[in-house]
Amino acid sequence: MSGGPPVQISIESSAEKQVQEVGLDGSETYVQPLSMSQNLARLAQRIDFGQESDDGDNGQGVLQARENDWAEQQQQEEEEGMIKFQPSLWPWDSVRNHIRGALTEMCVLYDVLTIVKDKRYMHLDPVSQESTTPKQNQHGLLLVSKRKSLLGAAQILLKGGERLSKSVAENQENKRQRDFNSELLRLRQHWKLRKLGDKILGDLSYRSAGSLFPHQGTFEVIKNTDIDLDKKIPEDYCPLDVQIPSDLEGSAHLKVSIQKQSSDIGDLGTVNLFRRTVPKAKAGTPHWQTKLEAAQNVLLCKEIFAQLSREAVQIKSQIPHIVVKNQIISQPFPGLQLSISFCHSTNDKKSQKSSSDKTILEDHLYVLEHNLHQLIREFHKQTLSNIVMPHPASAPFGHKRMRLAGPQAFDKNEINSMQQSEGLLEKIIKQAKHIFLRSRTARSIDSMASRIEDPQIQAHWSSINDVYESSVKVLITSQGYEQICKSIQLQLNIGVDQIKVVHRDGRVISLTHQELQDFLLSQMSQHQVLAVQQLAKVMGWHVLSFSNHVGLGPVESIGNASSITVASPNGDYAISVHNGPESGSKVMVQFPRCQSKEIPKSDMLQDNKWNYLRGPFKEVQWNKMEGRNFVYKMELLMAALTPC
Amino acid sequence: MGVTCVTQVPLAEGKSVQQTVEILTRKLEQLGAEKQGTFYVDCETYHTAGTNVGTTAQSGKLLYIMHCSEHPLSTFALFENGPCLVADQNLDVLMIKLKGFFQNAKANKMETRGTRYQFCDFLIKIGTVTMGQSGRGISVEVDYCPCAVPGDCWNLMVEFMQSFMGNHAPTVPPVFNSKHDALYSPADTMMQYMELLNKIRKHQQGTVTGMRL
Amino acid sequence: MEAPPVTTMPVSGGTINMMEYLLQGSILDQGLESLLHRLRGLCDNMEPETFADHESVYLLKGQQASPFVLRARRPLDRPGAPWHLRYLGQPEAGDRSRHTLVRNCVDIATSEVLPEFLQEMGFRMDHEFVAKGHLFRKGAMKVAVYKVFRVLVAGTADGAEPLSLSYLVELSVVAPAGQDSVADEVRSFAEQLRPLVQLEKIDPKRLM
Amino acid sequence: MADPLNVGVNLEAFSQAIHSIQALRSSVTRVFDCLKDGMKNKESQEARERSFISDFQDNLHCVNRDLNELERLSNLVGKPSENHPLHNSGLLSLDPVHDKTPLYSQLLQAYKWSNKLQYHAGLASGLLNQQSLKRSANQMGVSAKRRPKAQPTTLVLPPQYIDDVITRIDRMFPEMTIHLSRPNGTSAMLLVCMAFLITPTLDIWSKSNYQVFQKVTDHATTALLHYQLPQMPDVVVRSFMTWLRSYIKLFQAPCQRCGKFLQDGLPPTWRDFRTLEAFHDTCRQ
Repeated sequence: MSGGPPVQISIESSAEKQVQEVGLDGSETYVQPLSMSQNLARLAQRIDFGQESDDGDNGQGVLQARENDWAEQQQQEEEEGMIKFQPSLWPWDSVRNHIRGALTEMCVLYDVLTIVKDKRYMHLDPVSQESTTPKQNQHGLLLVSKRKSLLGAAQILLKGGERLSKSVAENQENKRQRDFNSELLRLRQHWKLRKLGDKILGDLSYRSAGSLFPHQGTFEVIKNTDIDLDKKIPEDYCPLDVQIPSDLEGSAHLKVSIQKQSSDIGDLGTVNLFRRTVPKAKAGTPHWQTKLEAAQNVLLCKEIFAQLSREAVQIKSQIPHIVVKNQIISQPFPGLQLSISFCHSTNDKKSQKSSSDKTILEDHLYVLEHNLHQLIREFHKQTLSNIVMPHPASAPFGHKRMRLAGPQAFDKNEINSMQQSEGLLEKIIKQAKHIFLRSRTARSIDSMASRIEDPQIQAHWSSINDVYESSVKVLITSQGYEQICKSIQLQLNIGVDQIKVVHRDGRVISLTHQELQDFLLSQMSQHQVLAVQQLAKVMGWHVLSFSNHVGLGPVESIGNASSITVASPNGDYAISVHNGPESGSKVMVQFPRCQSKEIPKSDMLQDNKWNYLRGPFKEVQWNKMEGRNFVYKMELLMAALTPC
Repeated sequence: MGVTCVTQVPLAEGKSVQQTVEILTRKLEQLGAEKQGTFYVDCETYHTAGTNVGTTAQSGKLLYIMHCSEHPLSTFALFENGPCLVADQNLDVLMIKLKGFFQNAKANKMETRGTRYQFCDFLIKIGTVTMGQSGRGISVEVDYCPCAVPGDCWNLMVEFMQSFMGNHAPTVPPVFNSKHDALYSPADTMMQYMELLNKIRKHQQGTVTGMRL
Repeated sequence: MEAPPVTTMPVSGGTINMMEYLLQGSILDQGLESLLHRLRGLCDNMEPETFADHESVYLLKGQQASPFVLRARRPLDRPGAPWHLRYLGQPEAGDRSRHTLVRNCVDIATSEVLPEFLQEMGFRMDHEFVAKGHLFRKGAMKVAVYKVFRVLVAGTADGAEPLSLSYLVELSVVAPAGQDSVADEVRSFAEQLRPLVQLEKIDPKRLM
Repeated sequence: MADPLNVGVNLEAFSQAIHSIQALRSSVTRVFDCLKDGMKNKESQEARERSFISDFQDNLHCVNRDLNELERLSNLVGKPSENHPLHNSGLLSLDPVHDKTPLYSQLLQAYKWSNKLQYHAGLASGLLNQQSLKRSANQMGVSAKRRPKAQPTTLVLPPQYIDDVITRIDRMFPEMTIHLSRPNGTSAMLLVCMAFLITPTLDIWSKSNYQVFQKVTDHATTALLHYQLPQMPDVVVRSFMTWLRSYIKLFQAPCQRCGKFLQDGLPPTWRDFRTLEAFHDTCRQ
């Protein structure tokens, strides 16, 4: 049984009684077992006359194929569990022998012919190592059974997949013909609806979120089913449509900006009316969800604006707030106006035309626009939080903190802080003032830093800010001398109206923006003199006098000049510095008397000791000095005047 | 609300109540204190109606109901040396309901009214104590708002009180001793007022009975 | 036996003469879910809240025949919240046409020394219980659905065990005296809860 | 045993040997040069190779010759004696002729002095480092162009490190509780609560209702400007916290200058940065 095919074919044994039929209920009808004679006849029918005996193998090449067949036969016989083979009782034995003989002859003939034809007498066949047959059979069995079960599973999966794809297709079909009711259900999930008569009304308003705005904010749900069925249905067709109040149509936004005061109030109201280009509506009608969201946004903007205008009229300020048409104008700083305008554009042609004519980039204060929305939400939340459930449950309804006021003995201040709250407008004006002050401060520090190279000014802005307060640390240093010249470090807390400056030495002052600029300039001038003082300490020079505010010299328009006089370690030389914010620095060197040639030798002072008297001052031509900055120059000067 | 000290200032030599108050306020204003409206503290006395049989053994015990303008939404109910209940104003309504059990001794109603001053973080209230119609004495309340622990700021308060009361500055109030390190509460102030008013009343009654004798 | 609602005494603060309009009923545990569901639909659009309170009932006995009753309640789930001291008058006798029980009430929020203070006043604790349940709101109307628990260790709410297999349902409005239209509102709301729960005027006196 | 007298004779060999070393080095260098330069540009490939090989051979011969010379000289030099730890100077003391010269003691003296000098220089440098002559955190003398640009990154510390530092500081001061939060990304914010001081509604932006605390806030800002040491941020935070802790006795400590509690209605709000003593704002200078 050498050289069998790579895959063994095996046949499964059946049950002892063969199943004839399996009923629909699963019951099996069995075939009656054969009688002896029937069985014999059946077996005789199965006899393979091609079967070879071992001796008939004179043609190996041909026999190979035969052997395969034979092997199969054998297996077949074994597996089918045939009744024990008894050759003695074999009735057709002679027939068989004859036929076998004939077959042998035929085979020999065939082989001879083949040899004659192919001229091949010998054929070498590799002797294969035979593994035990039954084991192979078992493997084959396993493989086949596995194949079968896999096939079954695959079929089940395929069927399921088919069904799924069918249902998906159906679903899509359903979606395509979605009906009004399912759409309504979806609408109901997002919006408040109620039935009034035969109408379905919805609620757009923020009332449930705590808004007190009197606008109704209702929309109507319309059935949009009367379309021509013959025509092709547009893709965005929706059987449900919404009818929103005409005043909430279109899109709206609030615009906050700070401008130079305009002289003419007449055309104020309409300036920003139709500024924003409406994003081009897609073909057809927009989906109800986008429609409703847009309308709700319009409503919120309206509410904010209404609230602001009400406050603008009520609040008394030095310069009254002006409400013109869709604009509120307030003057947080002289010469500047904060304008908050309500821009509402509808989709009609007129507005689209006007929107195209001018698109000037203006300094929107997006932060404030955003904050306005946030503030109104906060306001809503506050009204909502007024109605909280009482705990314990028996207690009456009421404001939570108010309930604490009695038993916790709140004092007047606490009660006041509970009750009063600033209006939207006040808050937004405060925020605008702060933003303005902050950007002005930043700008002036930046310009100062770029304009003035020596000393250097650095600003470190804090990343954590409040809407009303931000802080920055300002350092004034000289390049290369950061370690020793750090006496001027300031923290600026920029508030709403004023900037609070905390100095490193503990002084605290509040300044306006203009004052701050002057202050920084004077600090920079003082820095130079302080740096000389520090440098003297390091170089071993002695400070003879020091003043931050000298009364001598030209009058400075900003601050005061400062001055310092230092003497060299052995006292021979002295350097005097006078530095003013405006006049700049002036450096003088005093020589020992003995070195100055201009002073004529006096008769009076002949004694040697008089040589130690101080001589005259000479001004140093500072701009001709070498060195990249003031302190470096000073260090060089000191070094030059210090004897080795 | 910080730590508060309530004390009585005796009348200046040969001066009336009104004149003594004026002297005090003038000193305060000289310090730089600013006037900030008025204030009041009132105290009503309740005692158990009739003779209670059975459970109640506190027939002699008095219940005080107090109000104060600094805490306008609160009503304080307290016993001498006993617990002090802080409640909202509906407690007054309840006291009416309890009329059959607790009776208001109206004749004993006392109050002190006067001016409220602010000086830096101090609140100073100088009031005239009245019982019935007549002024009976002067109360001075000093409140140091930033601090909540009596033991921490007592020295500081004494220094301040000496600056306008001279040697009439008080010794440590007993309430302070009981809660030296604990947080001070408004109820403690009411306790001090109650003790002060009681003292003045007893003194008055003593003199009245003495006069009768 | 008690003070008439209108007094001649001057009161420095507080709201005098408030009335509670009340309907009560009971629902078995099995019905709770559907009741809550309905209440969620009917009541104001805010998250329904649960609560857990500990209530002690105090009596003050005097010469009068009936003692004076006060109820002190504190929330178990909100530390720091004030105590609630409540006085409830006897139900107003009067015409039967009124749809709800009406009784005088005084609500006081107090500091936590309340139990000691009541003791000091001469009150003695009569009984105590824990109430846990849900709270709804419809305008001025309060809807409380709660189960009453028996307190095992006096003074503490720990380990309290349920008293019954049902929940108590209360509809109540507190309003100044004389606003009888409130009673109609309460009644009509109660109608909407039928047949889940039957809300009625229950006079506690009759039960005693 | 090398005879000390022989040293003088050998010195010549020494100098010759040194010369031959130099010669050897130069010849070796030439070999490498030749290899490095490669073949010279000649008309034909073969001529090129030939000349290169002959050059190379010549050079190698030179090396060989120098090496042999060196070997020969090194034999002449002989081994120096290793018995005396002080080498030849140690032999000086043995020489009776030189007994009279104070050379050895002078050398010892010089050695002592140099030791002392080193010691004192060490001390001095320590002292001088304290009183630093450094004018800048940046390296002086290095031109601005060559300075590495990424300096600010050193100021950004990993959050884990900050957390560690803060928890350690928190543990250091039982009177204060420090709560760290990061409201906007990486910047950390500290909430420091001090036992027994009143705690009003905490909002970092709104200022206190009380003048005392407003003053303290100003002073704390000053302190933040004062305590600065970019190289050691943890030390800065720690010293600031130590300073802040001194406010635990805000209402209890009298002014160290005037001895009073109050001045203009305010307690001593200033704390000295080094001594932590309490002063009124107006008394501190």
